[in-house]
Amino acid sequence: MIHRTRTVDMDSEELRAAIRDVLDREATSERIRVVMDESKGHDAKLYALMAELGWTGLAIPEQYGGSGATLIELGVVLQELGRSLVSSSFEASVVLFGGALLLAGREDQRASFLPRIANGDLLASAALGGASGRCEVGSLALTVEPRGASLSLSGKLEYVPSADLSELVLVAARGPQGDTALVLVDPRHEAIEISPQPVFDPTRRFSRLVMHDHVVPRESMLGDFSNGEALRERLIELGAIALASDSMGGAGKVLESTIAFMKGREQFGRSIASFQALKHRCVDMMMRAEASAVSVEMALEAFSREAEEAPVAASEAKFYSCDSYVHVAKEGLQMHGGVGFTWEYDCHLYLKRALLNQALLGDSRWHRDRVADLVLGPATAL
Amino acid sequence: MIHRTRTVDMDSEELRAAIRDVLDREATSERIRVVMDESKGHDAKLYALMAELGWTGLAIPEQYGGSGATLIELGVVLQELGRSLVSSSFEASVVLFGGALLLAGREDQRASFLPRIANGDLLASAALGGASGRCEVGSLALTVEPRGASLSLSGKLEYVPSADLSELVLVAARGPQGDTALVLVDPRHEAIEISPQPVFDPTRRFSRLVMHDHVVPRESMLGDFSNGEALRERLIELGAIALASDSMGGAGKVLESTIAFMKGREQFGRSIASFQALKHRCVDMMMRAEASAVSVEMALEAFSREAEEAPVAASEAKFYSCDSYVHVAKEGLQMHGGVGFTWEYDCHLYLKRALLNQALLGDSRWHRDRVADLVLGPATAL
Amino acid sequence: MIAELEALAGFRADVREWCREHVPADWVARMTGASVDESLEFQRVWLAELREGGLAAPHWSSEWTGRDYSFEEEIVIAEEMARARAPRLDTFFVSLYHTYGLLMEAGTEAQRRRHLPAILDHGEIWCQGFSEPNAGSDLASLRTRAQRRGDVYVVNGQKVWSTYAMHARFCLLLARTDPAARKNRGISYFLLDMRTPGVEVRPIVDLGRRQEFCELFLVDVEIPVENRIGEENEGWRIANSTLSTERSTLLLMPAEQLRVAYWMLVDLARTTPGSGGRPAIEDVGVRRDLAGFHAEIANLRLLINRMLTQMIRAGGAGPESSIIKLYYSELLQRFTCYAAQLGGMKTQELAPLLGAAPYVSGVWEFDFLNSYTWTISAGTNEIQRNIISERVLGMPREPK
Amino acid sequence: MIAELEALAGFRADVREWCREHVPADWVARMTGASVDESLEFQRVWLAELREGGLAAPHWSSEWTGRDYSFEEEIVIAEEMARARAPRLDTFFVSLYHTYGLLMEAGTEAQRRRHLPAILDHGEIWCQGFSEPNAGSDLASLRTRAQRRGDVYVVNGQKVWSTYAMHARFCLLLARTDPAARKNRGISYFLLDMRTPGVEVRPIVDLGRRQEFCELFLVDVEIPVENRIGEENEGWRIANSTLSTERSTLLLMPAEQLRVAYWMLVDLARTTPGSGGRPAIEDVGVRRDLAGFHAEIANLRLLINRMLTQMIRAGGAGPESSIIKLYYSELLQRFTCYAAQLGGMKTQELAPLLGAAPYVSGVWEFDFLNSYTWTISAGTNEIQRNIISERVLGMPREPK
Repeated sequence: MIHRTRTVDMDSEELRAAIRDVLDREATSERIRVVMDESKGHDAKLYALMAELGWTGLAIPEQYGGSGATLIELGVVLQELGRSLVSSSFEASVVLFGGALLLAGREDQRASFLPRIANGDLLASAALGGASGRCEVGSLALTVEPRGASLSLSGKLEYVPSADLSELVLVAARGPQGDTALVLVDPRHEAIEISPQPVFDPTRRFSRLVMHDHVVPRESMLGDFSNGEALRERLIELGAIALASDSMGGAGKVLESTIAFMKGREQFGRSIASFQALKHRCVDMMMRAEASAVSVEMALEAFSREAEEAPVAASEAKFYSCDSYVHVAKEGLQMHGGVGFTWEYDCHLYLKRALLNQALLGDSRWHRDRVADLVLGPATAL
Repeated sequence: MIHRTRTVDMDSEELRAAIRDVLDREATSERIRVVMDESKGHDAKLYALMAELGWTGLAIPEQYGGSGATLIELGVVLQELGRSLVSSSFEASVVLFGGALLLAGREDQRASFLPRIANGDLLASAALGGASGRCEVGSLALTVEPRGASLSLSGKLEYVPSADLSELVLVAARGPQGDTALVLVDPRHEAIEISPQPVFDPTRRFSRLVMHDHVVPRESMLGDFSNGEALRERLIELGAIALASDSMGGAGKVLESTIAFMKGREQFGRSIASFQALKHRCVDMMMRAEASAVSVEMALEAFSREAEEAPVAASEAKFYSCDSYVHVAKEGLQMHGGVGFTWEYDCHLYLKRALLNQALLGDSRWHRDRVADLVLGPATAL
Repeated sequence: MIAELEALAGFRADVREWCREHVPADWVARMTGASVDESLEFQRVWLAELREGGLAAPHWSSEWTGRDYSFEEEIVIAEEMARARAPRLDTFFVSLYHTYGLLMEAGTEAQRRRHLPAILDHGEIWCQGFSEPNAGSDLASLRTRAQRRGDVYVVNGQKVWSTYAMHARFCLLLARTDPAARKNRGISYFLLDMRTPGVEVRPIVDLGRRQEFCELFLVDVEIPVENRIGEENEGWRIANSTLSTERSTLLLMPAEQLRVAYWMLVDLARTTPGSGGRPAIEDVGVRRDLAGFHAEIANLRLLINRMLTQMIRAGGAGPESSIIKLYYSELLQRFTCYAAQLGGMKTQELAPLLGAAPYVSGVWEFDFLNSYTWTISAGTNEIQRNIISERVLGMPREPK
Repeated sequence: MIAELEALAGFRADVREWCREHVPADWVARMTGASVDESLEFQRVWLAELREGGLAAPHWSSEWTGRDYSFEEEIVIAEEMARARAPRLDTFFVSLYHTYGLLMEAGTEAQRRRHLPAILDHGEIWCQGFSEPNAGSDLASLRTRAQRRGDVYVVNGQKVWSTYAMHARFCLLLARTDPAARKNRGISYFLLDMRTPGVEVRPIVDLGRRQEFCELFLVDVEIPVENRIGEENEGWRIANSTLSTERSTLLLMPAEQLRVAYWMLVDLARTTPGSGGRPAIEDVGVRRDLAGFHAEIANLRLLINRMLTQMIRAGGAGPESSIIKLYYSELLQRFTCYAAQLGGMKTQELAPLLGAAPYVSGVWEFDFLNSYTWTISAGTNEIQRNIISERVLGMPREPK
């Protein structure tokens, strides 16, 4: 019998140790490579185990079959998945889709979907951005038009994570008043054209969705037009924090494995880990990883208690942690020397994932601009 | 009898060696410190020698008593003066004032002033910027109004180099049509209020000039209203190249003296120059110094033949060389450790001069924006 | 942020109130450009003020102060002092931290009674005699000799970077008692009375033209045997074990000051014209840089909180304080350099300096230059990186 | 820019005209995503085309090519090839540069006659057998053994990072002939026929999932004594002296390509929405970054010009080529990484790769990843920094 990973009085570090123990066995580099070469790029076997262990339901209230923990614990799972380069729909299904239901789902929506997310049965996703994967509201390339008791959706969605696996996708669409609606659609519906958008990072899958006058019942909406944009913004923050968590986990692992590699690598009669120039650069990597860790922790905590500073904390965690991951992954590859350039070593997988994380859901310029607007007030003339 | 430094067939490196030889004797750290503590901050004795050796007249045509060399040779002098942290009016008198006459002076103006610059008799300056030392034409805080055969000047000039030593200052003023005039004024005239603006760099002197309805004859103008702004821009480029030259010379010296210091400094039983992390940082310093050198050389060359690419080259040399100087001076101070923090060692003098050079005549943002506008075309909406 | 501090809201309010009443509103203006004597006098007055409020040495045990603060309360006091922009007690830094730490850990009862009240009640100033001209970061290679002759040690040698030694009544001195022993084995620790014949102090002029550091010249200086701390040749071990104590809250104040300084930078950006002539704060590039500093300053405080939380819960600081010192010092240096550059020619203007200033005074070029005290002294950042790479990352030492 | 080249305007016009006529306009489109065989075939065709134009090996002496170019003309050819975005002859890189340099400097007349025409006329491909799994940057510690037995050497060992070894007919091999001698003293240089029994080639899949590098496994491979180059145990000296030749113009083409690539980045900035939704090229921060790259790319070319000018005037390259390689590789890496980041999700999309592409193909993420070949291979940049600090800056070696 499998025991759920989390018990009530486990602290974050115990939780982390328990998760890492599982992933060190079940998400080895060999396994990651098998999964990433499959078209779905989703480790269904691991996902089932994660569900069984209660990871998928960790932040879902007990009444919906979850453990009732907070985003902080969920963040630990995300960090560890990032650390092991796991390919799965976890972020799409649990964080984005599950998070949306928790933030704004009606009771009937929660009741029908949350238990299935918790038990790993429902894979779903959310499409929050617009053309070219941009995040500002003006970029939304899907429009929604109320038509009696129905809604008509037209346009396209790009870079929708794990959409090809999903039963449901929550899509952000521009309403007739320039407002925003979040609507549940079935991506497998024949009126929706779905095509893969493969990326350099082989551990991730995205799709483009195109629809023309796709009609869904009005009940498919999450929230309403009045709070749609605010909700979309919260979900972008949530997704940003998830990416920051993934990045932090990945950066920590790159640092560890780079140092381990260096210790075992001899050149000029000594371990290359004894070379001062490299040691100093490793300290810089570590400082960025440490600072990412506290930044992500702060964002998780602020978001989970809906604190006033959550939007700033989310954006800061996103750009700081993602930028740091790119830095650490670049350095890690360089310090591996020749083998770092091979497909066989994982260096490139981390670097590609780092670059993708940085680009997804608002790049670093976008999040810095957002922080500046929130902290300094908008620039009066730009 | 003293021989002029330059002979016709001397190349730049021979010229440099001859200049360095003089400055190594006449502009020692001890001497620089004596001069910088004097209120004028101008080494009159050295200046007289420089005139005697023909440095002040190097780029002045032979008909006006100079040697008829180009800006490229003058650049070598500026680099070496920067290298030795020389405090003098050379840049103001020879480069800016002399340069202005060469670019746009009437024959009578050239004939009366250039020979006196060449023989070191005339100290003068130029005030090209506006409020807070900014360079954009809109910042000019001095206005000029034609009044019959006279011009009336009102307003202020900030950070005018060596103005307290100068017989004449060429000032940039805003004309009634938003155009620009360059006008010669006597800063010692009673209608002009002149006050020192001391800066952190103790090797340089600046003044603020304030005047109200100061009337000068129309003949005091250099060029006219139609070409004033273009001329002002050329002079900013010339000044920028001079600062880039000074920076390049300073950076080279900091690199040399830092390495010399490190070689002699033992810690943990070995010369600190043998520590790999420091060696690698020294290589970075060297690369920036080398790249500054070619960048400055290119700008000097382009400006001297009035090439189309001169404006871009001047601004690129300014920001690249000044940014590099700051980087190199920062690293140099750190690598000196404790003694780098003392007044006695020269590290801080170089760092202060580097920061000043970077701020003078358009900071790095300003010059990067200028390059972007010239290379990419202006941004349509900002 | 630190859960344990939430219960101290009442205490915090008291400290805040005390600061509101006692931190002189005009001290920055008054002390800017002050003479050495004026600064010294001001430090003494401020020490007395803090002592009366029971806030001069919150980390000292109640035996000496009559107050018994918990570690959590110490954190609150440091936070509130920073928030109130209170003057630093930098003249008494060695006295309050190093001397106290040393005497409590390795001193005799008689030494404590002689020196601790003198520090707190009469503002006795101490300095450190550790560094030497040829032993900068490589402290263990120090050469100052202390030779036992009967009841005294006769000391000869030279020390450097001794802060405020010209004002100091006593000095914490490391000297070599066994030249035959391996580098760090033959060193002993002494308390030196600065009035002993043969002690000469020469101030060093620093890059801001201030005189805070000194050189000490010691010629046949006699130190009574009872002024040795611990056993002979045990000085290195004692110095190392006491150096690391009491460091944890020391970074809190500079970190809090950096949060205050952030808004000074924002003000600078509002009042400085940017590249196109409009205020710099409207420049997209500047705004992104300001967003970056906002995040990094938040991270600094979070790193410190993490360390303090761990100390509250588990006790004892690990190598975190080295990491935080590195992070802080480099952030401070980049931050102040950025400000000095952003302000353009205006920040190039020479301005009178402020004694006992926060590490960011708003005289940006000076603040930047001054930031090198953090990256160079007490083990350069290069040494810190060596130490962290070896002790935290477990990377091997370089071959000798 | 280089004064000596101004006189070659006519020659330049001829080369430019040749390129206009012969560089296939559609080669980038045709070769994007091409198979290994297609790429190889295209390389052969392009070599033949260049040979007919007398432009395949401008640095070879007229004895082999029938053309005698001055060094200045070589520079002009490299500049014009870059300007025309001509395909690189990368499959023949070792053949045209290393084998030629080696044979001309240390080979016999018979070896030259056998190999040089075969390279030029029949496109014989060579590879290098220098690196070993446990001797990356520390090449001199190689372990592959060559034991003399009568008229042959018997070779056993393993080599790695051998570019295009799967296509190669011959290999430039370094192997240890005297294991008792000091590291770099007991090494000899061989020409290895890749068809010899015991040679096994296994391609390495690189991070772009291409197969260009190989491992070589050598088991009892016999090399005739006459295929040794130079004296026994002189291999290290020979390798070092031939490695440094012909390097000077090699950086010209990548540097020129970077100038072309600059405008590709500008195009990307024009077509990518920036942070506020308007084209990125209107973003002040992006514009400043573009101004920075413009300056740095100009500096690169100026550094190369300075080196070439010195070579024209004084002959022989100094350590400048190491400095330029360092400057170029790090600029290339920053530049391509910047572009990959600027392009947002669009540049994250997987795109088919281009064989024999310029180092900047416009598939930015791939270009960035590929830039590590410059910072890692042929002596990592860390090794380059060691060398430059010691040979150029005169800093002492580290103690062993």
